[in-house]
Amino acid sequence: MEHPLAELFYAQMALIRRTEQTFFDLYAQGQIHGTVHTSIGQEATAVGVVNALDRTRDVIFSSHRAHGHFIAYCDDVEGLVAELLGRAGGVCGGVGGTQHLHTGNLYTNGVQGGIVPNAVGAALAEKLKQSGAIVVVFLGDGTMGQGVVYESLNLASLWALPLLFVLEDNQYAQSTHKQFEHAGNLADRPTPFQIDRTELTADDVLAVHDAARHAVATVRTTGRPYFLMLNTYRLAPHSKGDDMRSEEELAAYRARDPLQRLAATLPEAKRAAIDAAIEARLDAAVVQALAMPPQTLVSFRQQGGGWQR
Amino acid sequence: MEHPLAELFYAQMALIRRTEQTFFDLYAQGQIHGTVHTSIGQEATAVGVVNALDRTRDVIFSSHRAHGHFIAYCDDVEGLVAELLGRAGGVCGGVGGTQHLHTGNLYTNGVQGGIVPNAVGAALAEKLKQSGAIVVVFLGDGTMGQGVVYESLNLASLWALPLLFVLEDNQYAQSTHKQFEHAGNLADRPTPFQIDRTELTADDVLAVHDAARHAVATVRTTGRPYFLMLNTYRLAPHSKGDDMRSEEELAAYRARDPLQRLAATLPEAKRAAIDAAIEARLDAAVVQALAMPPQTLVSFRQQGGGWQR
Amino acid sequence: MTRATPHLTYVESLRRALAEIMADDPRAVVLGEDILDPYGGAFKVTQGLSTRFPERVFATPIAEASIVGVSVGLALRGFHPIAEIMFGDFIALGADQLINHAAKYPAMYNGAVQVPLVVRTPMGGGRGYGPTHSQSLERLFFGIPHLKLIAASHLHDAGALLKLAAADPEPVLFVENKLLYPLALHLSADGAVRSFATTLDRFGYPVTTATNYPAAQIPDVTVIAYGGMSRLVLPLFDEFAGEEIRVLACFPSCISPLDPAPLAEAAAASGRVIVVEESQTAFGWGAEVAAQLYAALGAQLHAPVQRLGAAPTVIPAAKSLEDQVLVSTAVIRDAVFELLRST
Amino acid sequence: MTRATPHLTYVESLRRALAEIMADDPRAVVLGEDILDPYGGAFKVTQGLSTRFPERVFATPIAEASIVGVSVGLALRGFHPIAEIMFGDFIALGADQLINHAAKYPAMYNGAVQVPLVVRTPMGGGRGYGPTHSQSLERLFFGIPHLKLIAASHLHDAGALLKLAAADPEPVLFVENKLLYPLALHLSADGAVRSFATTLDRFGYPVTTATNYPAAQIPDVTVIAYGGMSRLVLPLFDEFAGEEIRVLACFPSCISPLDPAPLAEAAAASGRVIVVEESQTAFGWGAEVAAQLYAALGAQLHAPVQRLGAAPTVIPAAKSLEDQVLVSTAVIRDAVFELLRST
Ligand SMILES: Cc1ncc(C[n+]2csc(CCOP(=O)(O)OP(=O)(O)O)c2C)c(N)n1
Ligand SMILES: Cc1ncc(C[n+]2csc(CCOP(=O)(O)OP(=O)(O)O)c2C)c(N)n1
Ligand SMILES: [Mg+2]
Ligand SMILES: [Mg+2]
Repeated sequence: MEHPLAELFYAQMALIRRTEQTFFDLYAQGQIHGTVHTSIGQEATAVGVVNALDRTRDVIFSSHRAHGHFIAYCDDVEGLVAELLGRAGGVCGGVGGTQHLHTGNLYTNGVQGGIVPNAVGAALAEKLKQSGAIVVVFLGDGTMGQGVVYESLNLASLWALPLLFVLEDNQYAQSTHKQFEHAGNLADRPTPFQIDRTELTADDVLAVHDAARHAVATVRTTGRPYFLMLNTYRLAPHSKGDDMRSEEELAAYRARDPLQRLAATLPEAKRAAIDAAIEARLDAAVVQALAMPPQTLVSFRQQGGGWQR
Repeated sequence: MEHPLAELFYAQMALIRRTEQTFFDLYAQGQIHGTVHTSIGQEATAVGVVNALDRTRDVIFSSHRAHGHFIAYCDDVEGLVAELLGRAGGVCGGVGGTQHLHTGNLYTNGVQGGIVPNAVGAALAEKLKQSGAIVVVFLGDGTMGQGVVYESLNLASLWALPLLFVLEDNQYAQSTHKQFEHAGNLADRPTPFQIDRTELTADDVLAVHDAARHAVATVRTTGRPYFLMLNTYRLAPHSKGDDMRSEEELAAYRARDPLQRLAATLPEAKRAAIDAAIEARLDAAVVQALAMPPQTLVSFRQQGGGWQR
Repeated sequence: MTRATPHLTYVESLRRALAEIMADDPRAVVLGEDILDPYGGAFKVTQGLSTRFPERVFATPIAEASIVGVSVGLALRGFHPIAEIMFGDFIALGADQLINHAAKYPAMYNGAVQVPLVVRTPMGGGRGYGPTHSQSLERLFFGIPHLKLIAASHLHDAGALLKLAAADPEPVLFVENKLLYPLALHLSADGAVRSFATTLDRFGYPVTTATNYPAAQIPDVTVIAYGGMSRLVLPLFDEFAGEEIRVLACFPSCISPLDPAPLAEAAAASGRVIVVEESQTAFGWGAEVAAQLYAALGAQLHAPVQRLGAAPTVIPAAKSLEDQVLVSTAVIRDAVFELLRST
Repeated sequence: MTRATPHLTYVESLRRALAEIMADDPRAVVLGEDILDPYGGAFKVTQGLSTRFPERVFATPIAEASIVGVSVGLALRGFHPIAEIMFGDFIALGADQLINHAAKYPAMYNGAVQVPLVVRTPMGGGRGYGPTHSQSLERLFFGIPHLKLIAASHLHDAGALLKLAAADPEPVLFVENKLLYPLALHLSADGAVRSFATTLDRFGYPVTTATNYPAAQIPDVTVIAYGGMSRLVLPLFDEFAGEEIRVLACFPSCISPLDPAPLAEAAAASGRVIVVEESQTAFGWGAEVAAQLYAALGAQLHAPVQRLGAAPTVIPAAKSLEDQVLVSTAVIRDAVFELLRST
């Protein structure tokens, strides 16, 4: 039986996967200047959570590994590709690049942990506006090392703010396994701040989505924070090629790839059609972005970096 | 029945109490420049804990409200009085003043929370040296708002360091009750980091001492951190005169004054003798300090603030 | 506008301005440690505010990074937060939020967002609070792009300046001074101040020029300074008037970024410049001022720019030491005499 | 001493020095994020270290304040920690620990303790990492009393410099540069470098002077810079030699506190000075250098000191923008020509 959301979610997840792979290709070709952190293997967390939100009003904060959140939120791969290629037509005019994205109500930044109090402030803003919106902040297992996260857990609970913490625990921070960075179970960290939590393995996007819908509804109705811990795995290197994990470990997780798992529930033809559409769209996005002029200092000064000497 | 430690502890607690009161007097007389945070009402935490330590090797970190810890540790009221009076003979030559004290293995600093990772580093140092020493860090309920405290809880547990956290919960941070600063019970905060804790009311110095001895022994034998939460109360203003608490609330806690409680277990004559000795000692300390020259820039440059222009 | 009368103190001016900002702007929000009534903040600048606007004044835990970080989030989402950091020394804990968040978002998102926040904080020594409660750490943020540093002296209408800062679309670090709080503002030619003028720099912030001689005359020396240094400079006016030394004092309020033009004009008037700042001089505010003045004025300067500030060490608690480590009226006086003697 | 050969790269020189420090000093401890083998740190400076000294190399959680704070505790208690902050941008998170802890304890305890720690971190842009991974935030700490800032250019023996820093009784922020890591050190008169000399400043740190002309001649222009700027300045040597423009480049390594004497000597040689830094010029390193040079040299300077650096905005990710926002060899070249044309 095909789940009513399976096709939609597959399309989003496959789009994320293929976009990330495209970035690796563009990086290898020397088209992408800098770095790129992909979410290959983690698509279920982005798609499962973001689709539980009200895109017309809810607010998202994320950090360096945000392409999946971005695409699930706004579908603007064209803007994202152009951004990573440093084009004027990128969502941030090429200024931000992979780690510093903004569109609509989504904000990302590259300093681990720093966005978390920003999300607290945003949640306070929505509460004061009585907008009914909630704020979601995505953070990684490694980022749970930053003290400001605990300041934020405390504030969100103390002030009863509509803030959903989503911990994407992919077990690693760059090269370091969480057992070398953390004492105890990360899922317990919110407890003393009186923030409830759900922990689940994020192989099945539909299960993630259910949990996220429950979490979002809880935050929206109680007006209080909630903590969703998603056990996931990144199938690609941390950024460009820096992978120290064993082939064995990787193989085990590849066998549990959430994209394949969902794909298996769809008729082959449907899947193929989606895949083909994605290929075509991405090819076009790359061609279009490469044809765009690079961002110029003049327009950057006019738009974002205005300064007077 | 007089407890074998009662006399010693009374002498220390009374010395702390009278020294703090002396500081208020000196402040009122305009002799103390700046500010002063006294530990009146909290003497049982300092005396109960510090006497559980091995003064020959253990290490103490504390912050702005450290006179009690200092006196219980080294008994050097003369050096402390001279320090607060800005004299060259002060323990830090008058440079540090009330909030920035150092003697032997005791270190204090005035930025809430900042000493906690320093204590972690010190504990790592003692572990590497295999000295058998433990480190104690005193912190307040308000200071539990600082993120760096949670980074430190994590590190101390992750690295299995001999570090005893002593939370002196006097319910207030400056003017703000902890219910306006903290979600949940502070005693639960160390739990997710797999740090065990004991919580107790610190009216009875002997009970505090027992708990502290247990905590110290646990840290020393396991080589792991421990968290001791002491519920106490400050009977004097936060610093100089800034008290917003109700007379009613204060009266209730005055009736539970740990110093009076201990005093009641001692024969009147013994107590009077101790009190008289303290008065004489403090009078002399003040006279002696006031007779000392103020610290000079020349000697400060030679000793601590050496700089080349 | 705050109606500043000569009798309004610096703290009262700021306090009234805060109340007026809150009354006029429903998006204004105030947060900080211990700011609720009856306490009303460690230096009482926020006193009365939580009583009048209970739903928009927030006491925070002791968590300076989050005080700034929460303000950034509020600002991104349409509010105008005014945060208080209890002592300026603790702004180091908010450095990442100010530099890598508040000041980054607008430009790195290519202009798509604004972060109109104000972080107010008292800087400065002289109260015997010792090494961690006496610094002038605004220096950390000099020259940080897209962050404004506004410093109120008591020659400025402090409250009006706070309102300007609150209306600025860029994030602002608003530097107050502990020793100025009780002083009456000095906003006109009055007493030893014989002329008093305010111009706007190219960022729209006031630059105050005061002299101890009638406007038409030419100064012997120009003193350029900011913030709490007004407390030290003003007492020299009377004394120097008696000795017929004409002093022009120039106090910009937007201290970073810096518009050198009004300073160069003030400096050119005498050709002899002393820059005074409360922090250590090395790599301080005066370094940029001096570099700018040399470039602008060249040979019009009769002598090297003198930079006065704290000795390069911690600020001790002991009064005997603090007085000597910090710059003082006496040090400025000596520097003026020395400068006049040598040129 | 590290035996630096001309073929040793900057990163290799640092890596060897770290290993030698660890081998020689049982109190040396290394800590930072992702520094364990096989990864060996984001920029590989610590590679091999954890294999050789497993008990004294610690991978930390992502917690920069604590990385510095733990180092302070270690140093107070007799160790010699060398901490790595993965990107210099994140040093803002350690600002309170550096300023209010590391640099305060010795002086505020009146000299009774020392805090001999080194915090190493790579600064600088040019790799397209964008606004939060490309800054040169050592500027925050310029002039902070009792804290040394040491910057290694590739005209310095980077490893030997790190050893000096590790032996310093004061806390040191050791500034590395991302783009220098793969470059071979350039430590002698060689190729376009016709003379190469190293003197020590009054703090005992090396100041390198290199010229593109034989030692006996007089330079046309003096370029004063530090750290990663050596990568931009050196390519001009050849080119200018062809045009018979004599360039003297002066690279101090102790950039704060600053000993102005060797810089003044280098500046006096030509009377024309360009200061280059990677960060924004306003309130930057060049401001202090310029102020010092004017004071020292006065009319010996034939032209105002030129200060070159980044545009006053964020450092964009897009290469087209990054190249223009950051200072470049081209910008320095133009400034040299302009300076020579105008004087
Ligand atoms: C404050 C800070 N420190 C270090 C880094 C460098 N860094 C980038 S990603 C990363 C690992 C993050 O791990 P985690 O939070 O688990 O997220 P993941 O990469 O697994 O998605 C590190 C250390 C950073 N960006 N910010
Ligand atoms: C980082 C920092 N923020 C603010 C302060 C100002 N301050 C000094 S003591 C204090 C309250 C501390 O409360 P708590 O930790 O409960 O200790 P207590 O005063 O009750 O002993 C505050 C806010 C400070 N010293 N450091
Ligand atoms: Mg991770
Ligand atoms: Mg308290």
